[in-house]
Amino acid sequence: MENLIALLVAAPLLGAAVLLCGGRRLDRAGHWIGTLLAAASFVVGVVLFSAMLGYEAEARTMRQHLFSWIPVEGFQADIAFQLDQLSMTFVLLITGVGTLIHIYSIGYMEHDERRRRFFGYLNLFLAAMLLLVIADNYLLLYVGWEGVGLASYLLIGFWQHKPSAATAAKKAFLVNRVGDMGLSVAIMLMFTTFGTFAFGPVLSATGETSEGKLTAIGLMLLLAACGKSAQVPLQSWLGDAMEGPTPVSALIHAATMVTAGVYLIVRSGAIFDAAPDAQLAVVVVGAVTLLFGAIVGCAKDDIKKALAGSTMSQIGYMILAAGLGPIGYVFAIMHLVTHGFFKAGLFLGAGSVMHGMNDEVDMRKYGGLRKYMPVTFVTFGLGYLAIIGFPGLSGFFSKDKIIEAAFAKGGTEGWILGSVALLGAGITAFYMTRVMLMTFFGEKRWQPDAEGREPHPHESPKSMTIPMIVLAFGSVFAGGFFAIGDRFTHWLEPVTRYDHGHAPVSAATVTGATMVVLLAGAALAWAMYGRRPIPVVAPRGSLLTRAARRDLLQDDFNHVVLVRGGEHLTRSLVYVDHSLVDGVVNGTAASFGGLSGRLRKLQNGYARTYAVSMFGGTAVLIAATLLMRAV
Amino acid sequence: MTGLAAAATTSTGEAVQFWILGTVAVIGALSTVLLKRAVHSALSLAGTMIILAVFYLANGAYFLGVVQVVVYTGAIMMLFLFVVMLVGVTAADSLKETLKGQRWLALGCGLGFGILLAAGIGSASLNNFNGLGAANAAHGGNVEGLANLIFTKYVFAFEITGALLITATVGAMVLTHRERTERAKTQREMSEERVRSSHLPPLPAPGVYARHNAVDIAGLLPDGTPSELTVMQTLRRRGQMRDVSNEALADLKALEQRSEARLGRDNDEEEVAK
Amino acid sequence: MNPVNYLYLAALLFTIGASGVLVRRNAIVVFMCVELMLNACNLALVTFSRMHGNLDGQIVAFFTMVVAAAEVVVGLAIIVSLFRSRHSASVDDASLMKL
Amino acid sequence: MSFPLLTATAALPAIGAIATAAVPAARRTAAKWLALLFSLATLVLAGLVFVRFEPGGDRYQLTESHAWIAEFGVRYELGVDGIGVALLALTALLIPFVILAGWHDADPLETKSSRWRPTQGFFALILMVEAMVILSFEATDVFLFYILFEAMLIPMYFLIGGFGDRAHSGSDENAAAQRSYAAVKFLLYNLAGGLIMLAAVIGLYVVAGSFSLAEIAEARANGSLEMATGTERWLFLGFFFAFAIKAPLWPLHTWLPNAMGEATAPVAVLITAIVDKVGTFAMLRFCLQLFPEASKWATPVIIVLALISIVYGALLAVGQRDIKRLIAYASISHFGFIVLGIFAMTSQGQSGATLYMVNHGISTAALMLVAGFLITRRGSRLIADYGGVQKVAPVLAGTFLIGGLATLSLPGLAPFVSEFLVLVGTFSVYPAAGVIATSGIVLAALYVLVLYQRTMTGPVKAEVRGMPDLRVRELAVALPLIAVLIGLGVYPKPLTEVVNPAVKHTMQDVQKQDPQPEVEAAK
Repeated sequence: MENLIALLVAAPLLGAAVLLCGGRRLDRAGHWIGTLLAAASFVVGVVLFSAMLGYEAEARTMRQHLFSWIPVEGFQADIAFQLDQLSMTFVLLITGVGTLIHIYSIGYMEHDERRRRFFGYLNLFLAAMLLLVIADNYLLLYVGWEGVGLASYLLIGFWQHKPSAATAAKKAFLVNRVGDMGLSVAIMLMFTTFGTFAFGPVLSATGETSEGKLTAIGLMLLLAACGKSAQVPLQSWLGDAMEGPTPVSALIHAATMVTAGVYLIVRSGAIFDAAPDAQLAVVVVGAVTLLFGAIVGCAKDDIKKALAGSTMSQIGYMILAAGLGPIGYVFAIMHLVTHGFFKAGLFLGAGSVMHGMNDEVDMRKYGGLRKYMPVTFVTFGLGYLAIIGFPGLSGFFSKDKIIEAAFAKGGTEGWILGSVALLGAGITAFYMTRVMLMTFFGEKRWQPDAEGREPHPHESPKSMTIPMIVLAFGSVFAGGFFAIGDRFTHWLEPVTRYDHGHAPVSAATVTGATMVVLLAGAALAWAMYGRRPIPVVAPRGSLLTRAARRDLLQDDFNHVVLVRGGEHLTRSLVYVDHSLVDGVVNGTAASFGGLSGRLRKLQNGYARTYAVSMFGGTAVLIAATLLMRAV
Repeated sequence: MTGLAAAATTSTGEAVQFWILGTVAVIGALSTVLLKRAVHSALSLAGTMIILAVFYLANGAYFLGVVQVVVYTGAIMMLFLFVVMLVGVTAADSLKETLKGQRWLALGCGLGFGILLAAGIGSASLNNFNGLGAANAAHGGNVEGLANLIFTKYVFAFEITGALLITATVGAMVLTHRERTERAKTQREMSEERVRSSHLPPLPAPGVYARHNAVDIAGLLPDGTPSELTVMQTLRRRGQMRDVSNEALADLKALEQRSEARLGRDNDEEEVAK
Repeated sequence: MNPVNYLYLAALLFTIGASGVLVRRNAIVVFMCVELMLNACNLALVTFSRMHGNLDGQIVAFFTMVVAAAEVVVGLAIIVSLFRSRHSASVDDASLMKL
Repeated sequence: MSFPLLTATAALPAIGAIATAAVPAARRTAAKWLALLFSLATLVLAGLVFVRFEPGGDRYQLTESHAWIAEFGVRYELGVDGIGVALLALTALLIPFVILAGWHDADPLETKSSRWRPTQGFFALILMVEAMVILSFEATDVFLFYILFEAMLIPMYFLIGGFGDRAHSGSDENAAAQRSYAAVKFLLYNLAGGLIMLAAVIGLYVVAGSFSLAEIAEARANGSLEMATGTERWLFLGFFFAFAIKAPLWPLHTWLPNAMGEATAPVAVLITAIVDKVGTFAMLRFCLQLFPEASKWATPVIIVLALISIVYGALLAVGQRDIKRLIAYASISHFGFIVLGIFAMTSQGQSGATLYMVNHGISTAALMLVAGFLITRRGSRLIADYGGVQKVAPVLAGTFLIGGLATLSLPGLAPFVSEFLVLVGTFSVYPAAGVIATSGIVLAALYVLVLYQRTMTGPVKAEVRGMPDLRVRELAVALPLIAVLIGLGVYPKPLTEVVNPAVKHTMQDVQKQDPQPEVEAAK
């Protein structure tokens, strides 16, 4: 049974290889091959899951050792897999949601001539992501980590002929690389500290080293997580990443890739538990991003960017939860899974809307679509209710738990974090309601597109709606299924450990407060966008709105400090290299040239001059001989 | 031959001869270097060489002394004179130095070199002279001794010098031989050329209207300017053509002046007589 | 008188000859100065011969004379052909070695 | 006596060079096939060396030794250790691709007379370089190595100066002037280094009385050869200077961008992927083995220079406008990593550096050769002249991207393994240096992706429209290289197995031990 683990990765990897190397012959069948192999991976995942359920709770970890990867004196890296409950959760989420998105893409990308390649990239992404979660050491995880970055680069920049897409892809990869730097430094630190970087030995030996070392490792891991999960200060790529086709946004930037950071932190829980300072940093990053994403989400008129802001914010919740330690790990993952369902659903819904609206993304040019796209409306609506935490739906259970856990952290810290989480829930309700109202309610504000075509909104084909329906089911029921009887907690506890903490307020109070905040947010949104007509051209807005539209000026900061500064630096270095470093070289050459030019004048061509020098030379030789003899 | 026996000093006669002839030799050498005309230099050099021949004889190198006179002074120096004549006997070099600092450098190097040589010789402490008496006598004389060495010990060098001389002879012939690069003109062509050129009649002879009739003096045209055509090509090329046109005019003027003076004086005398 | 004086004389003549080579421009005179230098050497060789009491020095002087003769023949031929092509016997005119 | 396999491996391309040069002018194609055939045969022999080499055996294997210049004790001594085997294999592997990629680079232009034989010369020179490089990896006699180290400059000089890139901006005369400038700069720079090395080689002979690496190293190890500290340091500097020019290390790097920019792409690969490796190889083999104390003494400075190379090369690569110069500066950055790995003096660092030499050779070859195909198509080296190539020539763009990803050390491709080993090896002794070097990976991503974005993506430029995709010959160059990159990235064990024992020996030479992990050290 354990030998099947490698198949999880192998299937989509094979798909990617076949699709990308196969050439035009596979254009016809490419998408089916891709979908089939993604589904195969899902089936393997389910088989392994059922096998895992057959074991004792404490002995569910499965391992597979393929071969020794980099055997060097004192440095052993293996290609080996470890599938425990945490990994299993991810495997099912990734392959499940992944397969659905594959199916959805068949319809969505139908008219794209490069569809085969798209599926190849999707498969590559699945393979990398699966490698990331089933690796048994940090270095192999790093392979998956960068592989995910590569796949996301390829997918964001899929429409490469658009300069904006190409730039967004590059930006995503670069920002991710900054995070990757953190991960690689963390691995190096682990190597020098523990002599290994396999999960087992590292995580069990945290007690044997100093807290400072662990804090350093933790902070570096956090940097990595920030890059991949789009947390402040490395969040800037996520909004731009919406340049990719919508299924990509759904797959990568909602359900899977961005969750890798959460996985990393939860997986390295033992390190963070032993390094409170690092943990505090995690919590702070989570809390700040939570608000940051939410605020950005409120201001965006681009439906995908609004959802991207929301993603950032929700991942902020997860990171926050993960930073709480054993109180929060389980809920971080639980929110991650439920978020995977409803955010994928929301994105697919947004894609469906765009599909019917000539790829228009500006919500101000939507309106009243509920009559034209009933299925999309219903599934999107369910996702909406789930994300704002409507009682009974998935988001309610998972988010509520995180807010509780934040309060349970205790002390001033707990109060602050809890309040931030609570506030975040309110803003979530506001911006999601805004999206909902602007898209599906109100009067039509449709505009002809750049080529003058009037939009004819219509429901999307089956291949697109079915995945949306399935995800909507997940959005509605997953949370309840997990939360009732603490099923999810029991499932993950052997891996992540679980601690109740001491909540200063009762669970019911928290739920009540959440409800109040939530209603307030939704009501405010209705007051602003439901009651009055929405202008097609965005009003100027307050200072905060304008800043939020520009991602709270983060891009401007990056542009001025990093891009411009970098340009100046490289330009001046090019100058220095040319004129100083090379100048010294050329100067040496020139000085020799000049010297020989001078010396050449001695060679005036007159035999008598040469005779003088010969004569003088002879005299010197005689003198030397005499002197030598005298000495 | 006592002077050639082993001794640290020579006979007084030889000493006297050395100091007198040595002085002359040095003067000759200096004149070779310093005199303007090549022919004078050659003659001075010949003198120096003859003195050297005497010194060879004084040093017991009888054969070399004779060879020096025959080969050097007789053959080589005459060759020099021939070439000097070919190039122009009367042509005097300008002694003005054209290369900057060359003369000072030469002087400096020469002085330094001389001093160094002298110092070298001086420091060698050469006081013991074996003399050539025994060596000359060993084979029955100087010439026999030399012959013995040349045809035994130095026979290869001797053979090679022979080859060298042959090569030199051939080389000299090759170098001075003028390769004809074009077909020789036939008489007909030459006459046609002559007709086409501006000088159909014979070229004018030198010295016309001049007081000299030497070949190097251009004849004067009626207006008093010299005509180059009247001087042979070689002299023209060498730049040895003498221009006497101004001289003739000046002479004429002087003549007139003198006759004027004379006439004037006659007048004066007449006046005095009156 | 010490026969070493012959050597001093040879050195003096050699130096004068060398200076002449450096100073004079007329190739023929330069050549004469070279001959002077050779003769000075010969004098020294003959003196050495007397000093050591064997004839090898004279042999060398003899060879020098032969070689000098060969040299003069070739050298004068060169001068003549130079003069023919350039109408000058100045060594400074042959400065084509200058770049 | 057994078959002299090492001599044969070096002699075969040399024979091939002569044979190729002798092909008549009209039979250009025959000359090309002949050269390819010889390079493939050399590859087979190199494979044989790889197989015959026993990782667990003696340090130097397949040795040969003959007297050469008896007066100075110079011997024709050959032998390979694991590092030599790895680089030998790299050289033999790359040359067929270089030949194949340069198939049309030296076709005579129409205007030249038919007696001119540039094609034959081009391929003969490439094979000549191969022969010399292979022999220099095998030489265990310092003097023999020195001669080869210098001699390989001559064919390289002609390759750079005689066969320039036909894609250039400006007039032909201008390009010719640029090219000869680059070639002369290459030659003089390297000769200057070689000259100083010659002084050091002679100095070594005076001190040690032998040129034999094995003898000197043994004498040093058992204490029978004592060197004064000052002497050892001077000799070390003499050797290192030459190798640092060849490698090239900042600030002695400026010849590389010129040479690589002006040469054709295959020749540029020859420079950076093969010939320059002799420099880093020699640091490992000669500097560390002959002068262990001086090497340790110089380590701090060299580490700093290597770090500057890494960051500086990468930053300058970002600022380049010429594709080939960009790759050249990227190479400078990578050579910084190699030197860093060597002088970190840890097992991981040195294994990593050796693997890095191999992997960098392959990855740069892939990137540079594909870039060469691109440049040939458009006739320009300027990045700004491209755009949207991905749309018209997807396979070209794809292979270019993979080459680029290898250059930025994407995990799964071979360079990652080596780069990470170097970083870990450095970090375990010099944490700060490790972190600074790590920043190189971000900059690498920057220059590779900027290059890719500007050339391959975006709207299709008018000049690029109608650009043909890779042809069969070009695919035959790109695909095997990519396959090797992936293969060594996933399963580098065959290489590490060969390299590890050699690294162990080198570590003993410098009497260094890997730092213990903190946890184990505490126990």
